[in-house]
Amino acid sequence: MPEAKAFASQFVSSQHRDETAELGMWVFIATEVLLFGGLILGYFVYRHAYPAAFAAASRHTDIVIGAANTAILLTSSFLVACAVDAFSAETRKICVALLSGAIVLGLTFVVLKSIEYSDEYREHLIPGIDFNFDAALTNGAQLFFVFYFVATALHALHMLVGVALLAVLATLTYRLPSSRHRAALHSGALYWHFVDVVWIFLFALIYLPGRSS
Amino acid sequence: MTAWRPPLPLVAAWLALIALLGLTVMLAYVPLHMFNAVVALAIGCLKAAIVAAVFMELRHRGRRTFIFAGAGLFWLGILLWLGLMDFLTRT
Amino acid sequence: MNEDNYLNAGFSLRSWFFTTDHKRIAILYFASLIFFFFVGGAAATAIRIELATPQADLVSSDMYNRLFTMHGIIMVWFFLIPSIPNTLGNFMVPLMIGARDLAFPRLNLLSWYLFMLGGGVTLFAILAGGVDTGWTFYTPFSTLYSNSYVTVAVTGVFVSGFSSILTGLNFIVTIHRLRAPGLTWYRLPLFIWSLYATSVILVLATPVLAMTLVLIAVERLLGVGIFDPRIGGDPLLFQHLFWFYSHPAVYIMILPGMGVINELVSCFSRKAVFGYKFVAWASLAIAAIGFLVWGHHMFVAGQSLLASLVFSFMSFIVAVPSAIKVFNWTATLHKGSIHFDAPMLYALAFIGLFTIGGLTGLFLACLAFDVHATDTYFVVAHFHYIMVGGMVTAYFGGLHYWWPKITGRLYSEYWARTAAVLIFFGFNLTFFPQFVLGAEGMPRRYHVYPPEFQVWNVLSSGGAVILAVAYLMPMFYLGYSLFFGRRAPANPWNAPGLEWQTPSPPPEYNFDTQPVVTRPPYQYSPDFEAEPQNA
Amino acid sequence: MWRDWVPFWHPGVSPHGEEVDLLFAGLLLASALVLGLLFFLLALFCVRYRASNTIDRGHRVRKSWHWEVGWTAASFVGFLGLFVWGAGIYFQIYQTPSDELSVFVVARQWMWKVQHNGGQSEINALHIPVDRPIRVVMASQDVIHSFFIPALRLKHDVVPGRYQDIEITAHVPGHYHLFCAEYCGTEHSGMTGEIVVMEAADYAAWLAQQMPSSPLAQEGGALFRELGCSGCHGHGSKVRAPPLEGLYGRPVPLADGSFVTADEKYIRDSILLPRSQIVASYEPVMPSFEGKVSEDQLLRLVVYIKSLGGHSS
Repeated sequence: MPEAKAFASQFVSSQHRDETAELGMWVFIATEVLLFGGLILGYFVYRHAYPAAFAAASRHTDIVIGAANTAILLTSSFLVACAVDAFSAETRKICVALLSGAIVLGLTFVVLKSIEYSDEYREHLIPGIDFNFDAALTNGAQLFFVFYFVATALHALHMLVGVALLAVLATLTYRLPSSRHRAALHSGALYWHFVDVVWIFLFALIYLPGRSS
Repeated sequence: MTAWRPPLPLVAAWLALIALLGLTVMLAYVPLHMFNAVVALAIGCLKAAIVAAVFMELRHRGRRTFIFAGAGLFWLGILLWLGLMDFLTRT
Repeated sequence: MNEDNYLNAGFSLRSWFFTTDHKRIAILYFASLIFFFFVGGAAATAIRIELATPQADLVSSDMYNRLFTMHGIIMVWFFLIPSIPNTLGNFMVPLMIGARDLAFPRLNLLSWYLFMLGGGVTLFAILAGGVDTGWTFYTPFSTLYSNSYVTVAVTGVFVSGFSSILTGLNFIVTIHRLRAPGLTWYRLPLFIWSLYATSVILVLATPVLAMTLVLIAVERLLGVGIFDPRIGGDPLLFQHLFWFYSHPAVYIMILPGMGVINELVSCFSRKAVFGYKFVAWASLAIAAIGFLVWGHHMFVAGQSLLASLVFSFMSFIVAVPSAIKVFNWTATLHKGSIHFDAPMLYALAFIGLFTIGGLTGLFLACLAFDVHATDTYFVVAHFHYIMVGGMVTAYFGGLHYWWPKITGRLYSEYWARTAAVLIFFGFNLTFFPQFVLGAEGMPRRYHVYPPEFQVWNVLSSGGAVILAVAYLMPMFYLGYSLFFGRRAPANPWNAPGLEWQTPSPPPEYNFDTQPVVTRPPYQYSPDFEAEPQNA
Repeated sequence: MWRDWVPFWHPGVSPHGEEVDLLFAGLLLASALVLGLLFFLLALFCVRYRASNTIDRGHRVRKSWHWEVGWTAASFVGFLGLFVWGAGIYFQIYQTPSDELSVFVVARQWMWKVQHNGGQSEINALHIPVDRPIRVVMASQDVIHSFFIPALRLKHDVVPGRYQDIEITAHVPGHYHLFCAEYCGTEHSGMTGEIVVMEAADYAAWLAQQMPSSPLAQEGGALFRELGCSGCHGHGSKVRAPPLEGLYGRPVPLADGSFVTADEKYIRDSILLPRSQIVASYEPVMPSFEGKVSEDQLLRLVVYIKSLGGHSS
């Protein structure tokens, strides 16, 4: 009977193990908040220094793709939350389907993001490689786009990790849903939602400024 | 397949999030001067709060998880507060 | 000695390099840290020899800059930060809280591999040609002007940062979730409290450094970056981000040292730590307030006056909990029954040296004096009193204290005391003259210097020789004890902590039966001699 | 004087140097008291309560909180006093300099280039008259350097991308060290120089003896025409640009309704980042000169514009 050795010896019970794992994920998320925090401080500092350039640069981003990606991520988060709810032996196929939906949406996000990147390349908006902007605002705009590319690339990296994670979880769930996998799915879902939250703020910082002028 | 329906709170949260997204995009085009930024960030915070409370199930968690979730934000606040203090008060 | 312990649970390389046993991982860390300590120490020795004369005679300026950079990077990220947490902490945390392992053993192993990977990459940068930016990587020098291996070195530090984060995460969760039944927060040893505080910093500060290093790499690779003054970027932003990590990092180094001192002082005066709750909360206060003081590195850098004022004030405030600890240790001695074994000698040395380091820290927190003293040898002396006089001394003290538990062997008390005394004198001779140099205005990171500073530099270099010899001594007598030392009983110090309630060395899963705690910590019996051990 | 009694100690020779020395003495005294008390107690306890000593160890202090509160409060109050003392002098050190006599310092790897208003320039040396406040306007051409004169108890970083001005005054004639205190690359430790403090008459003689190419303002004027600035800012030009006569030191109304004082920093920023602060009722048409002028040229332009008259403050 594998259930006897289902949890490592430092734990008292499998529930103890699962709660510990979730706590670990929360600590990891706190770390991640500060990882993006450094970038966000830089963003605010330069937005304060170059308000006009930031507004102008922001207008050059593609709000349609940005908003679509936000909707996509919010929906994928919704699907993942549903998948956590649907995790049980009876409904495991629904759970897998929901996860697959989230994976597809996640990949769509990345694809749209790369389309956006290539558009920006064509518009000469990549600092250091090929940057061409209204001469008067070029400094602030470069700083904006450095922030933009670093932040969104880092976020996209998180997305890819998340997609891989969801794929593994979907496979495990499909094969044999156990309480161990429920905990794993739970932690994976926390991570996915966190990546979603990061994007909510990036969206507000990158796409929205300067639209009204 | 057994009958499974998405729980109501999740659906409600999802709808609210999409609605807020629409709202924030719309308000971005309304000239409010400096309040545009405030509104955008306030709606962002609201959305994040919904995701945290409903999707991340924070509303069902105890004090400890709350502290863990809040610690990152609190220290982010320190970083932004003291970091920006220098740049906002330079002469 | 029990025959069934973690050391003889397997002898293959695989049983070491793929172990998930926190004790074996601690040993892996210990071995790696000795190596890095040696590398960083060699650089320090070369620096001190060069500075014995005012001219350049041993190395070129370029080489000198690479040497102090290597010394800084290796010592900070590959020795001081991981030292106590990853060796003594890794070994002792589960034992002291009555757990069978850390919460995430595989993450713990991954953390060591990341550490080694980061260390390897950094060593490669050094061997390939070195880095000449100083450990602080200040922009725009590091990004636009230095043509050394900055990107590689930054990558190494970046990777090792994740090792720090994972260790911190593991400790936090373990201390929250895996305490033995009855082991409430106020029954925890203070070493655990201080490691908890350390972990909070590791988890919350390190990612900011990681991001900053990424931005440096981006700026170097693309030539356009977020700190580039040519496009209106602000180099001071880099300093803010860097010190947001690197000042709390100083507390990452010293807090575990303070934790060790609590254990030593109470054990060797056979008395509970005075004011337990105050000391416990002082650790957390230091960790929290430590995040509010980073700008005191920038009093002359051109930050706003208000920012300087706030950061100076906070720096004074953070000294209060440190002062509380020093007073409490002293009060612990009162009416104790004091034994002067080697660990206690280290503990007493720590209290003295840390206090000097702390007080001179106040000099530097004091705005007007900092204008004169910053970037001089005064700062160098100050932080060496904290990090070497404080942290490394505590590390040696803790190592001697727990050595019987870790290895199951007893070391030579005579040689241990000799080394402790020698370290104390060598240290003071090395670093006290640097206070004078700094007050007289000798800038740090100077390869050649005006001849009037030579006297003090010669004293310092002479002290460094003594210190180097003294630091080598433990390698010999501790190494000797590994093979020829007497077998250690389970509880050689007759201490009440949980780690002493299991045989030395501990069995693979730490405790044969789950310990249950019913008393507060540090309930020492006055007699020092251990009860007879089972043979 | 008390500072002469301390061996190895060279007293500060600036007005605030004496105060910093006094602060240092105060800090040393406070530390000595704390350390003395601590070491005394440590020694006392170690001897009295050594294990082999049979002494009464009963009646231990159990309730600790009033001790804790006591020393917490004592440290706090002590620290607060030191904070206020240090902060007060700090504000004095970095007070806004008067504009009586200015010199310009351009720092670069690895030298200090000093320019006097009359066109005299020197490398790694700065001659100043005794007892007169000198305003030092500093810029860096490459990395961060730090202008450090130990004898004046004064230091300030020179960050590329902006002007930094500080005031220095020396009471005692003599030669003093000038160091670069911020690590700046290979020859960092060679980036040293000396401050020569001279009597007023000697200083005047020294100035006269130097071979001035031509006054800075004059060279700046030549540059002003060469770079085409006069095309818009000169008299009778077709493009409407703000006049520069009498600009220096005056409050300038900006397009966003705020005012900024036209000091060196403002003029420098207006040349490099013309559109960051638009003068009210003018079109933002000026091109940026970022990367087109060196720090040396820039300061000549600034001095020239300054020489066009203005509020003498």
